[in-house]
Amino acid sequence: MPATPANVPWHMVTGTVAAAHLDAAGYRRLVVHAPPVAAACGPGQFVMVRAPEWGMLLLSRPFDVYRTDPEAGTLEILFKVKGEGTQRLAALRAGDPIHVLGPLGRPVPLPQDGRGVLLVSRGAGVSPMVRIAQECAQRGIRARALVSAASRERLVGIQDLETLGVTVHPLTDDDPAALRPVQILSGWAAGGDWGAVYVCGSRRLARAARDVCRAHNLAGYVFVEAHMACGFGICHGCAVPVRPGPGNPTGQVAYALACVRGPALPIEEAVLD
Amino acid sequence: MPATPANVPWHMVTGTVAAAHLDAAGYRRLVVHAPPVAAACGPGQFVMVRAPEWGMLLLSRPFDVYRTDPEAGTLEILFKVKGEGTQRLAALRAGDPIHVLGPLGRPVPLPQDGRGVLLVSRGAGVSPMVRIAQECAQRGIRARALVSAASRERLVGIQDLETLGVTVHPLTDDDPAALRPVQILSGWAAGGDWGAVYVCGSRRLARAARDVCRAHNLAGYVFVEAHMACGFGICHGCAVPVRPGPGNPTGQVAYALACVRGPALPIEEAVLD
Amino acid sequence: MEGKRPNVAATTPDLSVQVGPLTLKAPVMPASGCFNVGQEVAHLFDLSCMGAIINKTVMPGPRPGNPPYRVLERTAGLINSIGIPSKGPAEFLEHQLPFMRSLGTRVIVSIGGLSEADYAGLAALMDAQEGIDALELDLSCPNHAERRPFALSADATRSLVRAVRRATRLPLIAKLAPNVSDIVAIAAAAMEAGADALCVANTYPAMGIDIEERRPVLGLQTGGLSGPAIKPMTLRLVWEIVSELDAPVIACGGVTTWRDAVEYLLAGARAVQVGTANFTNPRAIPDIIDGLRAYLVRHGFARVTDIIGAAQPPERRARIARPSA
Amino acid sequence: MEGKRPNVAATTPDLSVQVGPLTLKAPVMPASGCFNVGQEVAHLFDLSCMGAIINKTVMPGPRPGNPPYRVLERTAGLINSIGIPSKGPAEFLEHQLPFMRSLGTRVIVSIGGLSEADYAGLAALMDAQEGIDALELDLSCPNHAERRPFALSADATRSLVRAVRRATRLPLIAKLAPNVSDIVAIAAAAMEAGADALCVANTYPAMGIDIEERRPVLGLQTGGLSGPAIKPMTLRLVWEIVSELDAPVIACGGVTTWRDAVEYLLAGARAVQVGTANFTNPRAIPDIIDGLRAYLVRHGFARVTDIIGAAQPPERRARIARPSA
Ligand SMILES: Cc1cc2nc3c(=O)[nH]c(=O)nc-3n(C[C@H](O)[C@H](O)[C@H](O)COP(=O)(O)OP(=O)(O)OC[C@H]3O[C@@H](n4cnc5c(N)ncnc54)[C@H](O)[C@@H]3O)c2cc1C
Ligand SMILES: Cc1cc2nc3c(=O)[nH]c(=O)nc-3n(C[C@H](O)[C@H](O)[C@H](O)COP(=O)(O)OP(=O)(O)OC[C@H]3O[C@@H](n4cnc5c(N)ncnc54)[C@H](O)[C@@H]3O)c2cc1C
Ligand SMILES: Cc1cc2nc3c(=O)[nH]c(=O)nc-3n(C[C@H](O)[C@H](O)[C@H](O)COP(=O)(O)O)c2cc1C
Ligand SMILES: Cc1cc2nc3c(=O)[nH]c(=O)nc-3n(C[C@H](O)[C@H](O)[C@H](O)COP(=O)(O)O)c2cc1C
Ligand code: FES
Ligand code: FES
Repeated sequence: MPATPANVPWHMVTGTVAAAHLDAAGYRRLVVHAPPVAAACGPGQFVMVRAPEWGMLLLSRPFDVYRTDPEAGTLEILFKVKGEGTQRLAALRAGDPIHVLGPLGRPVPLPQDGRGVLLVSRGAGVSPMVRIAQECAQRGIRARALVSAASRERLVGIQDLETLGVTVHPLTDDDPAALRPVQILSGWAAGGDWGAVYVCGSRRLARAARDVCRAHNLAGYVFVEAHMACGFGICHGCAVPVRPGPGNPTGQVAYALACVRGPALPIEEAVLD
Repeated sequence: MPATPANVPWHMVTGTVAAAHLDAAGYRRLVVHAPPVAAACGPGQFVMVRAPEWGMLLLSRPFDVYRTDPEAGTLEILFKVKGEGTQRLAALRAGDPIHVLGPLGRPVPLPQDGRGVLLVSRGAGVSPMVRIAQECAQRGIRARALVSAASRERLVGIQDLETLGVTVHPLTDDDPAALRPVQILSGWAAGGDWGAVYVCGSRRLARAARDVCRAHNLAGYVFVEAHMACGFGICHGCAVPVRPGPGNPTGQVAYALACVRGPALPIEEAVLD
Repeated sequence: MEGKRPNVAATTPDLSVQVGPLTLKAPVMPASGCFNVGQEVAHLFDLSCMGAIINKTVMPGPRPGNPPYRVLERTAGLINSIGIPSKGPAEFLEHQLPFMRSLGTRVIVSIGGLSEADYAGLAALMDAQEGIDALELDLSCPNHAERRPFALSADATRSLVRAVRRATRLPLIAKLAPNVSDIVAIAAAAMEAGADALCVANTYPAMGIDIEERRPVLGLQTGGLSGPAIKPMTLRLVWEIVSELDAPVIACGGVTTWRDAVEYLLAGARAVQVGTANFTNPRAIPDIIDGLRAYLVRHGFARVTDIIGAAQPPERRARIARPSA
Repeated sequence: MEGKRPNVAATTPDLSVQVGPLTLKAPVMPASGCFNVGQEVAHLFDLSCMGAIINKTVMPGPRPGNPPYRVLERTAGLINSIGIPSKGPAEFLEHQLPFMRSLGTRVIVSIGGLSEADYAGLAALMDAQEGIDALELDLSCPNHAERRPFALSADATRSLVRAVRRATRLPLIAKLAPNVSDIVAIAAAAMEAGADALCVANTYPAMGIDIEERRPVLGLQTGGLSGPAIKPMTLRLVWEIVSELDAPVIACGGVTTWRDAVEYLLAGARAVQVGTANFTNPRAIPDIIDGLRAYLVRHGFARVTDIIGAAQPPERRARIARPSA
């Protein structure tokens, strides 16, 4: 695996909502016309967005990029309404302006030796997986995905993954016959030629992925959670604890800024317990 | 003249913008569907309004009522864009919701002895004059208006006054041949049977009106200016100084709350210098 | 994340709280000076739903208040320099107190002044009246042209509360100033001197300048900031006091929705006052009470006291839960 | 109400100001800790337009900063508990100072610590470097788990500034805390002890509680409030200090648009710092400079110094206009 790429200069633009979709289980998907951002956005990067009518809110909100179409000049984000910010974003309609900073963070590295990737996500965590799958499709990298949710109706993103050639294994909590994630991933890891695992949206899945990476000597990357004020490294608000290792040589309490070192960290650096 | 009527209970409603007009010289006029307010609103009363998208603003904004149509359930306000509040109100379109408190303040008393009224205003100050003229038309009271502005193009409200049967005398600063307001009003007062003068929108006009009231022993009412937080008497923010008299027996520094004692005060109570 | 606790109380939760010696039927009441005594909004909701009624601070004699402008809006906040106009105690006793008493809720009388004698005199006068449940001492109005607020100093606070304590047996609520270097020291001084509870806090000194006219907007230049902007700061004051002292606290600062009330209660306040929110939503108080009730039902709490101090570390919670605290 | 003065300067107005011994090309600079040293936004605008560059406070040794969550949004404000993570002075001198020096503007180095010796040691170290124009002493960060800010007390402030004054000849800017009972006393103490200018002020202690989880949102419970919500309060602090003292003031608190900058300058600040606004508008600083310039042109002012203190009463204006003040 190559080293994690460095941060590249990002753009600050007012884009336009090209389309607003209501996907499965209440997930919203915005297609945003913002050509410079869409063109520069690598797999695993994110954007900070804000609607022009933002009430008494101040900060933009971070979202992983779901998919890009550099030719159309668009990128997509996927989210569920949580608080006031996502509520206001959900109210946007095609043609509305939207403020965008991006692409932010570092793209995740992809295997360059022909080996495939495993994509592990839950809920909106599928978002960066679709963008990674898109990149894999372009580079001819095989991808298999474990997509988890509480129930079948809450699954999202599967069709878009499949369209990109990914073999998708849905996994829902309400399925009594289902194997545990670690069993599934172990089975996959043992039975194929995989170069890396990416995981987003669940600590439990991240721990499972970490165990499998350790057992099978795979590179792993986990998308971490943080509150962000700026998204580009100047507020130091998005610190996440990191374990001893290359990112933390001293072994003391140490933090990494999720926005510039992440949003995905090497899985052995992240604190998952 | 009867005594100034007392305050009556007001309503708190979410109305609907029935129409949004751009009148002369950039004046905006909103027709607001808010039946209980429209039905209860006497001449000279005002409303506090707020758009649902109010950004980081907190307070509603006070506006004199321009006209009511109790049958249609509507009232009108007239304003110019000044700061963020009026800007957001100016962005409202037919069908948009609008929050309304009202009617607030005390209606102005009208002559009940058959004598007529003189209406003196500048700029948006014409607003309460139209509502007073409406009331006069209903009660068969004669009305004559002096409507002032910086230039002809900035005159507003004249046609609506005329439709209500008012004889209107426009007066613009750029007319070198024009008489001074006090001359015009003195002429009117000397030549007719008038019971009261109402003035809004200019201290200079208010002083002229006061002098004429004194000289001709007319009742006068002036709409005062204040910053208002509540509009219904609980914040004590809208204090205006009042002169010794029935409203201020001690002769010391004293204030009246513009929102509950006004918005029009007896002209001898108001401090106009 | 809602509904984590077993739903033990789908029925109406008990909203009553104990604030020192006072039992309130609900932990929500107006803030002094932001409600008169409720007559203006009595046609909008049943005032008896409130935990208490409180008047605009009465001063020892008539005073006109400050020159205009007295109010000014700034981002998410209101700056006022009203200056406590007052018609004096006689008018208060004749016209306001009877209305307050008629409401069927606790009657708290807010008194002010410029000297210890002013406060003690008013306290003695109120002590002689029927139907007053407590006095709130406004030690913190930042808008007196004549003097700094007592509550900026622990010594001045202690001395004043002591003087009032000698003048009345009524429960005393000391209303503190927020803009101090050490709120706990001043809170402790008030309690030592005989206060039964604390009102935390008043407005924050602030100002605005008209950039076109190039002069301060308010008649006396500076005023006090209230409204949503101040809530996170006053919440921290409440948190600090409740963490350090056994003092019953009524929170006051920026309560606009039921969520704000819940935050203060979770921090350890035993009740909240609603000020500026009344101006923009005259039905704010009943809306907050309804929202609080719904929150308790949703989370399965049978009593509002179950959430008082619940965001504090476990070792403090038992102490805070005691009604006397 | 625009354009009241004769239009004497349709040409570009002079934005330079004197802040004590420092001449700045423009009265706008970043606030410490809200800009790193500008590398992240260097592709967005020409950093040399700023009156100065200032680093995130450097501490005497490496420290990790506070546990998450470190930031939290509240109405019109941001609450942070970053805790001044630092890689220590060696890394600062190697990687940040050279970049700061390369920008072609004044270089202000913000230093922090937990003891007088910490500050004095860092001051001596910086004194030995080339190309530093001034030191800013962060006496007011509310987010050290270890100790209260020095600037909450006049005595602690005086003693600390004195110790630093002995360690360096560099101009010293004392960054004060806003949440104090008597800002003028603390400002005076800093100036007497040898500060050349004041930065007024830092964040306001504040907190937020997650009402669903029923616990404080921030890792260390409380933090500091910044952003639009605090501007009216910090404006009043600046106004009071400028009214009472001959102290050059750099205003810092909630500057978001050029209007905020103009308000502070009219109150008597000689420059402003921009913090939180950078997070939501990375081009905030050049936008504010452009807006200020346009305001001066519109009103016919040839120099920004013409508006400094212009909202103060006439009798104070002459004193404030003196560059030394
Ligand atoms: C790098 C990154 C990528 C993300 N990608 C996605 C995505 O693709 N899809 C998606 O649905 N969500 C994503 N999130 C979470 C998303 O940003 C939050 O759900 C959103 O900010 C909530 O905003 P709100 O105003 O609706 O909620 P509120 O809870 O009202 O937000 C209040 C504040 O808390 C912050 N906040 C609240 N929850 C979170 C959270 N879980 N993570 C970060 N900040 C939070 C907000 O930014 C805001 O400052 C991502 C978060 C990060 C850090
Ligand atoms: C009783 C009353 C009736 C009014 N009727 C009319 C009317 O019919 N038509 C009209 O055009 N204007 C009227 N005004 C003035 C109008 O309320 C202000 O122009 C408006 O509030 C400005 O709001 P803004 O947000 O656009 O301006 P900003 O200047 O941004 O307002 C900031 C703050 O100052 C207050 N404010 C600013 N100017 C005034 C002012 N002149 N009077 C009162 N408050 C002010 C605002 O309410 C707000 O709180 C009336 C004012 C009062 C008190
Ligand atoms: C317009 C106005 C008038 C006030 N008058 C008084 C008063 O007379 N006595 C008092 O103790 N507090 C007074 N206050 C302070 C409030 O009671 C309250 O402490 C403060 O506004 C903070 O609460 P809020 O943010 O909910 O408004 C006044 C506040 C405002 C805004
Ligand atoms: C995320 C964040 C980090 C900060 N770090 C520092 C710091 O390291 N040193 C310091 O002196 N002030 C620090 N501050 C305070 C700011 O410099 C500034 O004084 C304060 O935020 C008020 O200004 P504002 O409202 O423009 O942000 C920080 C503020 C924020 C919001
Ligand atoms: S979000 Fe500001 S540094 Fe990461
Ligand atoms: S506006 Fe509140 S009392 Fe008049």
